[in-house]
Amino acid sequence: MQELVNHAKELLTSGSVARVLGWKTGDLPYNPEPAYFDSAEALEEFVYNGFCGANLSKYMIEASKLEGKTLIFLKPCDTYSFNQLLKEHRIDRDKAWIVGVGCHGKLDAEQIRCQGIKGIEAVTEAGAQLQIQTFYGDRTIDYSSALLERCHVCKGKEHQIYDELIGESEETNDEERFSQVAGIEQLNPEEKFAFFQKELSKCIRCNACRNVCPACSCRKCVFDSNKFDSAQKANVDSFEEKMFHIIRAFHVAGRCTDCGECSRVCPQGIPLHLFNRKFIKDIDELYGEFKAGEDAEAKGPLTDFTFDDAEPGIVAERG
Amino acid sequence: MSECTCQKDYQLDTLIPQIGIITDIRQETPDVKTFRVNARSGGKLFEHQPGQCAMVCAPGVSEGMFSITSSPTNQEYQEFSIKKCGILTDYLHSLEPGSEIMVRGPYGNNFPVETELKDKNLLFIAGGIGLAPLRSVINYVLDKRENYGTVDILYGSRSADDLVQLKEIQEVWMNTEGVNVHLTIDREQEGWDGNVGFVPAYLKELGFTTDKTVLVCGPPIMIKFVLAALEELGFSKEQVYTTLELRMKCGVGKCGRCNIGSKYVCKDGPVFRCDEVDEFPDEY
Amino acid sequence: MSIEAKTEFKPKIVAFCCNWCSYAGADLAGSSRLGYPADVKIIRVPCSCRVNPMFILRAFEKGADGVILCGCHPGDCHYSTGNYYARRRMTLLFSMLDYLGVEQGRTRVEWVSAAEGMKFSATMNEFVEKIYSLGENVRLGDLRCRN
Amino acid sequence: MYKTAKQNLPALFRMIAESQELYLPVRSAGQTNFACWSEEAEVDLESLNSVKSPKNVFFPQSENLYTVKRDGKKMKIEPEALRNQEFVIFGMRPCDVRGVEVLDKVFLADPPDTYYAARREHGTMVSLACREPEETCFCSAFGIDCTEPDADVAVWMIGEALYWKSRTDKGDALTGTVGSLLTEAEEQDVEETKEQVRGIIAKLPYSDLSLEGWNGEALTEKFDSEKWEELYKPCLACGTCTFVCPTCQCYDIKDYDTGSGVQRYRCWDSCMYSDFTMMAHGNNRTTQMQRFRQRFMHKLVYFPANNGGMYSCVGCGRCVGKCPSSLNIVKVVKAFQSEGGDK
Repeated sequence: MQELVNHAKELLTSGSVARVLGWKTGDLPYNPEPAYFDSAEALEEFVYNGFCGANLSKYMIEASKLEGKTLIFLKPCDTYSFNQLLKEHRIDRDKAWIVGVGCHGKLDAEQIRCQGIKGIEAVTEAGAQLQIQTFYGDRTIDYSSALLERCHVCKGKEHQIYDELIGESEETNDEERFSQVAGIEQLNPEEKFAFFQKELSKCIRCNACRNVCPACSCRKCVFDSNKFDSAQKANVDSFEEKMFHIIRAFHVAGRCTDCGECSRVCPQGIPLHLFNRKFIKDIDELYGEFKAGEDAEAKGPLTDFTFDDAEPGIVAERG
Repeated sequence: MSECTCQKDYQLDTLIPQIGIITDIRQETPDVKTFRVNARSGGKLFEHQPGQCAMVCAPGVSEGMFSITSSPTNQEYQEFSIKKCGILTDYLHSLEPGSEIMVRGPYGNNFPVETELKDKNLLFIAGGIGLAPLRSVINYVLDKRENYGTVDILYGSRSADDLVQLKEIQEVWMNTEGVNVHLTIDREQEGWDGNVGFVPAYLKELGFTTDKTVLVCGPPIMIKFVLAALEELGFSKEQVYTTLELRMKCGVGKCGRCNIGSKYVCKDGPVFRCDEVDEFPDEY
Repeated sequence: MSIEAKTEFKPKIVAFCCNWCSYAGADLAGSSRLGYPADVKIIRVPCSCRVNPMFILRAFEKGADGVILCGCHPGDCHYSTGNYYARRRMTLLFSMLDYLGVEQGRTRVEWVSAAEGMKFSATMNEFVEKIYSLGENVRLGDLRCRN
Repeated sequence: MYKTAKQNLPALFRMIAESQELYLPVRSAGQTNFACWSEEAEVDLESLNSVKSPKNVFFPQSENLYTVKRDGKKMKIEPEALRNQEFVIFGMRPCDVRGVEVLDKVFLADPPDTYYAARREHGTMVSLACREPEETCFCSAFGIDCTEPDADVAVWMIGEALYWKSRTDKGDALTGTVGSLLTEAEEQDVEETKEQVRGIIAKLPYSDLSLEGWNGEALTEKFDSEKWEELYKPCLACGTCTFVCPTCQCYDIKDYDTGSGVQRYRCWDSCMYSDFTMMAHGNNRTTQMQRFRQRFMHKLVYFPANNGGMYSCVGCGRCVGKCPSSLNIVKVVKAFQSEGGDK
């Protein structure tokens, strides 16, 4: 981490960048926040650790409007989102100086709590272990048991876009990416419906999933429109949540890089990635493998077609 | 925790409107209509004080807060002058006389016509649709003429066609003793022989004496410049009243939208004295 | 909420028809006196591509039991490629609905040209029959609309 | 003071639920929220906080106010019936109880909100003392003693026993309902645990949080501070903090056309949303900084100014744990502390 700070200080003082977009030490062991640093002094508060899961790409939209270059730290998977935003002309490549940082999987405080750990005082990363000091005794758990969902299906350790790289990365995938989706596909309609009903009825319509999503960068969201009653905000178990989540997933289909931010931020722990990943799986199967954000040029699958695409009836034929 | 002290005998919630009938619609200007509203059984829906507002609701469309433009001294009906500028107002403008709408209120405070304003010389300054809340006071004052000193009305709009309530201004206000009406429009126009220029400029030109209490309403930018002009003329903040507008939903200081500083415009306002307004954070 | 509980199930069916082919096809079906059930409500759209997933969900929300989209045959789009895009979108949307546990068969896409009055009528008859067999749409409707 | 064995809890719940609705923390799909009790419900009294606060029971996230039916040009208004059945809400934390007090200040102020008032009148609150406070807790900063719940009934879970103490008439009535399961107990049985928990509270990272300088008088000084411009930066403008908050009470009133009538309902709204103050003629808070500032100014300055110094924050720590950008009210308060002068 010190290497990152030193390098950032260098670039700041030399004037090659006007500000640094990174993570700032939180007031608890696990809550660093995304932050802008504009002086070497401010960088004293910079932190990069296992809890820096936040994908900073989306902040680049605002940073692109500012004067001067912004140094942005991106983890390998964040670079997919960056590329995608670049493709959609939402950010300015010339305004960014990308430092690719090493990553060996990011942690989720929720996953720690799930293991019955309460009152976290301090967390120490010790190789494959996490030493956790709490007000109710100390615990040691496997690092991998506290990973964010997205890290279990890690997209790889390669940065897709960067100006320079600092630090080593490590692939952390220990699960088949589409296994959860495939599992649900195997269920019968009643079971599928019951599963999603139970998950979605927790939704509180806080819009955190939408606002954090690097693909959701519309200036005015259809769900914020007062012009028609899609902006209902009603919390009813019957339909609202389904509408919101289906349409949201659809709007990012073919553009979603599966960065997993939606699932990370959901206060109710709804596995929102299951929607996005279903679309990705279908696109891969029907229109050929496509990885959004792998580059900043390729045409997205929903803005493209071939003459012999499958007919919609295929859904029924597949069974 | 103390025992719950909620009222045992509930009345109908304040959020539930009454049904009113639009008995008359006057096209004031190309984009302003005045709606006359009566209760179904005739008469007024409720009693109000000058400066108060009511929520006009169109089911399936929306609801919005409008100032009641008729005077409380009018015993027959209430009127709302509404400018067409959004979803709800578009809808209201499409209605015909005889249509039913829902109204709840009245909400908010009122101009202190029976206390601070009594026996004072009054100066009303309005811009465009800003005349709507002031008309309520003006007519109240004219109906109780003996309780007040001189009345000056300075009213301006974009063009002569945009002057609201022109008929009443010309036929009633201008012909009442002790009432001086000063009209102005923003740009030269054929057939207009009155003053041309913005309200604040005309105000300075007229140069009123400071023995008056001032009531201002209009677009925020106009209010800003009028206040500066008044200060220049030597008026103190305590002499000036205005009425604010912010997004409102509940009308009773609970939904949180119109919160500004520690005040709720719907409940503590909309009428504020300018020295109170000065204490608000700069967010209105 | 089963069909048996109701005295009689009258399905509500929304058919989005492209202005250039399918709507004309429906017209032809009418003028050729080929019947199709009155349960089908046609909404004319400029192109099948105009229909976005929200239209379909909205129809279900407000009480439709089945939604069908008809457009020009691939290759015949008045705007040359609209229906190709629609095809991809609808495939993905239908797959998602299936994934959420909505019964297959409530949604359908059919290409109907202006000359295929017969096909239009047959498709609608078939679709309505399918919806009859599936019964009322309870999984995608808004409960508030059900009274 | 009474007590009952922990294993009697299901019987206790069943007994309450026989005569009235019972809401309590229920775990479903991996998260704990307040829900109606049923035999199958997985009751979770171990989690410190529910995700959504129990304010939902008194002030539902969405509720119908009335329905308007049309018959030609004629309209008919059918108000929604007010709650008239008794219910019990079990397992609220002491901070959540204070949250309801804050809501009371708003909804029971003249003119009272009848929907809310009816629920308050018919609801009996049973509050569960905290035994394992966590690092996100800062209720002590608001003078809340989480070992001494101030509700209709206070309960403590210690070892294999549940201690029960009624504090109001409503509490006495509920005690009567479940009396057959309770046996007499001594006050001092719970004292030791209380002391122990207070010891932990003193050690928590936020235990030294000071709200000095935050009051109604500080309006201009806090409002004009340059700190906000820095603080709001990571904010995503989502409504998580406002929706999990036990005291946030802003709401929206909207219409839903059901095809056979228009339902006018109200639902929670968030001052963090860009359309919150949007009007036809413009918006008086156009930047996220202004919206962000509004939320905290309201909780720490405006609300105390109107309510005798009572803050509209109870230190439950939900926003601390749930904010996607790890922002929270504590960071805001601390930022002003470190500014010097402000302290």
